[in-house]
Amino acid sequence: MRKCSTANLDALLRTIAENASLYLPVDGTDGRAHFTKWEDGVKMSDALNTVRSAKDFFFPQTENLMDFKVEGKTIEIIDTREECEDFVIFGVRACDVRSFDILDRVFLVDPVDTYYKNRREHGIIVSMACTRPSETCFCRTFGIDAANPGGDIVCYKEEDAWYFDALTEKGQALLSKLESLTEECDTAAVDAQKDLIRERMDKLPLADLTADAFGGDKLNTYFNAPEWKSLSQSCLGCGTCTFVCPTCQCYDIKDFKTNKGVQRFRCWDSCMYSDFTKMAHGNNRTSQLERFRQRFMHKLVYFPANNEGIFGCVGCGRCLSRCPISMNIVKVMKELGGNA
Amino acid sequence: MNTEALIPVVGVITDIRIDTPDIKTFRVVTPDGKKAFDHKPGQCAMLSIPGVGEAMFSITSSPTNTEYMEFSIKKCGCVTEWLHAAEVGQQITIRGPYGNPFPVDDAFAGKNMLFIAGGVGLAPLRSVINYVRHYRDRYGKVDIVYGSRSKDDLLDYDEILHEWMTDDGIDVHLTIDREQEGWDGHVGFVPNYVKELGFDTDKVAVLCGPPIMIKFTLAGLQELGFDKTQVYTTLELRMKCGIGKCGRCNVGSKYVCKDGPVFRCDELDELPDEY
Amino acid sequence: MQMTEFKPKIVAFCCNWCSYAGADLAGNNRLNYPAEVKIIRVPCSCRVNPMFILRAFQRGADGVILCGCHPGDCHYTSGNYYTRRRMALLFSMLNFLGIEKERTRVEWVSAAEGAKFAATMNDFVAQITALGENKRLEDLRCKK
Amino acid sequence: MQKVTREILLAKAAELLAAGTVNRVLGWKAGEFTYDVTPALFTTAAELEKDFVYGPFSGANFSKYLVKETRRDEGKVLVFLKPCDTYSFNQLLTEHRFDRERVYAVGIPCDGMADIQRIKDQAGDGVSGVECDGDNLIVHTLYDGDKTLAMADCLAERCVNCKSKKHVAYDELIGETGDVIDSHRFDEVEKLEKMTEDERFAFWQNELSRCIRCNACRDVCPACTCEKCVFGNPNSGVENKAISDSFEEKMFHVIRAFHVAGRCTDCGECSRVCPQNIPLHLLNRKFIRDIDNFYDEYQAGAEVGQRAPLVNYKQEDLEPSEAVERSGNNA
Repeated sequence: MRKCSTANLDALLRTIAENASLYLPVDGTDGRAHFTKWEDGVKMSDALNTVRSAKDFFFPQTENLMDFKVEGKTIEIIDTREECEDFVIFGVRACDVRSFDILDRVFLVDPVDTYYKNRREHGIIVSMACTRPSETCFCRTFGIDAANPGGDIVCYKEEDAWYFDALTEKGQALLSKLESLTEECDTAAVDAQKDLIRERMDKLPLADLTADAFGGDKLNTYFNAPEWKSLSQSCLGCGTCTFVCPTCQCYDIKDFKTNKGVQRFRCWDSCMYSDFTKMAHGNNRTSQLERFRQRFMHKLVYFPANNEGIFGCVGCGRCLSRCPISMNIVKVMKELGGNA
Repeated sequence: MNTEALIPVVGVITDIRIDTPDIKTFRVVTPDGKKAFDHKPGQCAMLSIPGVGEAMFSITSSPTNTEYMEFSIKKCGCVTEWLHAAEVGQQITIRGPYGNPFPVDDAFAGKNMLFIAGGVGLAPLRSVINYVRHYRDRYGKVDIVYGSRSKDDLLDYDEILHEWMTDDGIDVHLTIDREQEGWDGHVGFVPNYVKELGFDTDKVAVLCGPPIMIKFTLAGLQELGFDKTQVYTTLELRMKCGIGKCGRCNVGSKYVCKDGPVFRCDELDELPDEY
Repeated sequence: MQMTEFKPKIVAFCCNWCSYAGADLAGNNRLNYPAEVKIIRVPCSCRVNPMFILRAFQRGADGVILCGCHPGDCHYTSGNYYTRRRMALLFSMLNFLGIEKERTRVEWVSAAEGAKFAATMNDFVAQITALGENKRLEDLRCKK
Repeated sequence: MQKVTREILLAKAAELLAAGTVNRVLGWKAGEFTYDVTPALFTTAAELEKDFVYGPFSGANFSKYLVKETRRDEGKVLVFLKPCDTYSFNQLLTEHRFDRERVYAVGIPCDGMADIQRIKDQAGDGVSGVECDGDNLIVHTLYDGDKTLAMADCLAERCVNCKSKKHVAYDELIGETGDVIDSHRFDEVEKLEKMTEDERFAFWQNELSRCIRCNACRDVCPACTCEKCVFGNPNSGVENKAISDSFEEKMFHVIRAFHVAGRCTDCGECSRVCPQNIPLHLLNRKFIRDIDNFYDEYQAGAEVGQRAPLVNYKQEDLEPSEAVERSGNNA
């Protein structure tokens, strides 16, 4: 474990930024935290979490896949992939760190998504423990320990100092570059913080929420449950929950005609949208109930069925605070699972 | 970095056959005249026209055809409309193959085969039928029931008349929905015709057609004593990536593009009723 | 140092019944107006919905001008009155977003006003040339 | 003025259900915390008793739900309408978007609704509950104990700048209706108008760049009731699910606001639901202000059957060039 005095943090960030682009949560003009590129003078936000999740770094909202040049009847395909630069995301919370594991299970299984893989290989994650978890937090429901986030380096912020511990080789390599700004230290302060965090986690309003009632084998239990009707009743069919969600990964592939050719790009899509499954001669999910059900069944049943029981939710609470009608996965779990 | 599943290769349309008023069959090869990739019966490929869109089509030609691929495509959306307006020599893009094929070399091996198709549903089955015809000795008796709205809507009619019907050990039963001048064959819907023909249950049945036809034919087959494990079908849903990531064709824990499109009918029972 | 001269791209939506004929008349009378003006014929100025204007900018226009019949002279009685309200609100909104107000214009040009058509276009092109390239309503993908 | 409470609304709903006047109630359903109230349908008095809530977070405008609700042929639905909601109600009626015969509207007075974000800005993250105490809110926090905040400091922007306490439509009124208020809702618009073009451009560039195209502003808007939105129509040429270029931010938001210009009642739902806190209401208010200044004062939804300014004209209307000049000098 290495320790960096709070006074030295700016110098530490500067050193990181010398070798790689550094992103960290910064309060925007709207008063909320967003991941922003660090430069001299930029102050890290104290907010618990960012409005958008950190998935954008590996799976951006839109990205160009390839270009086409079309002339007469002929087509030329231009591979626009480029090796991405190294970057560091600083201050990622435990929930978001876990979301990368979930995205990996989609994008890194065969056939590998090279766009995602490229970014994943060049990204270093510095996670950060949550000393003040919010009322909307329920990461523990999914076995995440906010006191022990994953990533390449984990950090703990105390009043007078920041504590760092490398968890991977990549993290070790970065930490060794910061040796002059950090000093070896014992784990007493960090242990105390971990105890405090766990004590606080115990007291959260959603501390008792469990996902035990859900899992890969629960398709028939819930698919035709009458509760979906009232749960989905006032859903607007917007994409807010999907787009702020760190694990939602559905996408669309579209073509854009530039003035000289065609750009094929992919962009986030939402299973909540009415045209998500629409095809030339029909739509297999015509009601909002079906679309709403798909989103939650995917996270609580279908995803675990294919991934050794791991749920497709990390309990970050973003949908709890952002849904225009305040409908969210916690309400769905409580209503369906009956453990209200 | 080398391969990326989402990046296609260029294909050239070398032949366009008009099958019915709204179905054309396109022959596709790479610009140097080769088959774009190998496939198995029942697999699909993603065809696209830059600027128009990309769509999934089943490969109609048999894998035993090593020179080119064929796609029988019905005009019904923007990509298909564009293709129907295309001329020979037009380049498109192609990527694949996608999905699980029909188990032609294991579950089907040595079996009597019953193929049942409706309309453009013959497209994916043609690949299997011609595969079975190519390796004729590996399979038992073959029955083909094929129906469409009218005589003009029968796909591959020439091939059916002059090749399939003349083959030994293959019985072709054609039907059309309504009486028509110049048609002296059977008239009626496919599910009823299957029941009328009354097949023995010593077969594997392969079904493809409109959802409503599949539903009633399956019920008919069960009445005849067929078990769901003897019946295979192939599904169609909206797809974008073709590799089980974009989430569009997700039904239950399955992705139709990756885990399908071929399903045994008892496997479908494990899926929610959303396809 | 020699700067490449900026040649703006101008899209002019012209009503079929008046300004399009006005453009014809300008041509017949050999009145010059810049080749940078690309005319799009519309059945009435009120056929132009706000999306057309924005799309023209997206596709690389540096200025967009809409020409219709003089108020009171609409071939369809009242189309241009609606155009007038719509464009008043749209242009005001674009300016509210910080888009230069000089980039958009509505002008009433009748079929008999070939000279006015040419003069209007010359003036508008000069105005856009002075203003420079459209940066605030550009789509970078279209400039690649 | 009579203070509306949960009990009063509950009694009214139960009475109307029992009398058979309505067979269902559109109301607010309690959530996990005090502030995450969800619009919901209640069909029995028991359901209402269990989950119905009314309080400083019952802000959702129910008018748009009536479009869907009245298509289900199941008798009348009871809807509670705050003064601002009644304008949307009328506007939807003007556009024949729902069946008035299938609705029983109860007008309720409103002193303004709270914005949980404003509360969190003052009390910090970790708000486990909020209670009303006269003109104050008592906020229970996870780490800093209870905090007392003045309700006036917690009001949503749209309520701070409330335009009217008057109900313009109802079958029955609880308490009394108020008056149209001479509000300051255009102050912010005016401030922007007085900026230079460059400043305005920078302002909107910054605000709109946060847009994630979730379409919540569109989907919640009581004026956006097209069956198929132009931005969701693959044949429109502008269909898009994500912002691939900053041009698209501007296009989407200008067109969204333009499509409701003259029909927007300024209910403020767009800004309320925006997950990225973009002040979308400023675009709508700009149109309202321009319409008032260029033509005649117009309040969408004030009466049923009004002719909207964009489907109307006068021979002496001002020219677009004058409009742009004038809009900069509206004051």
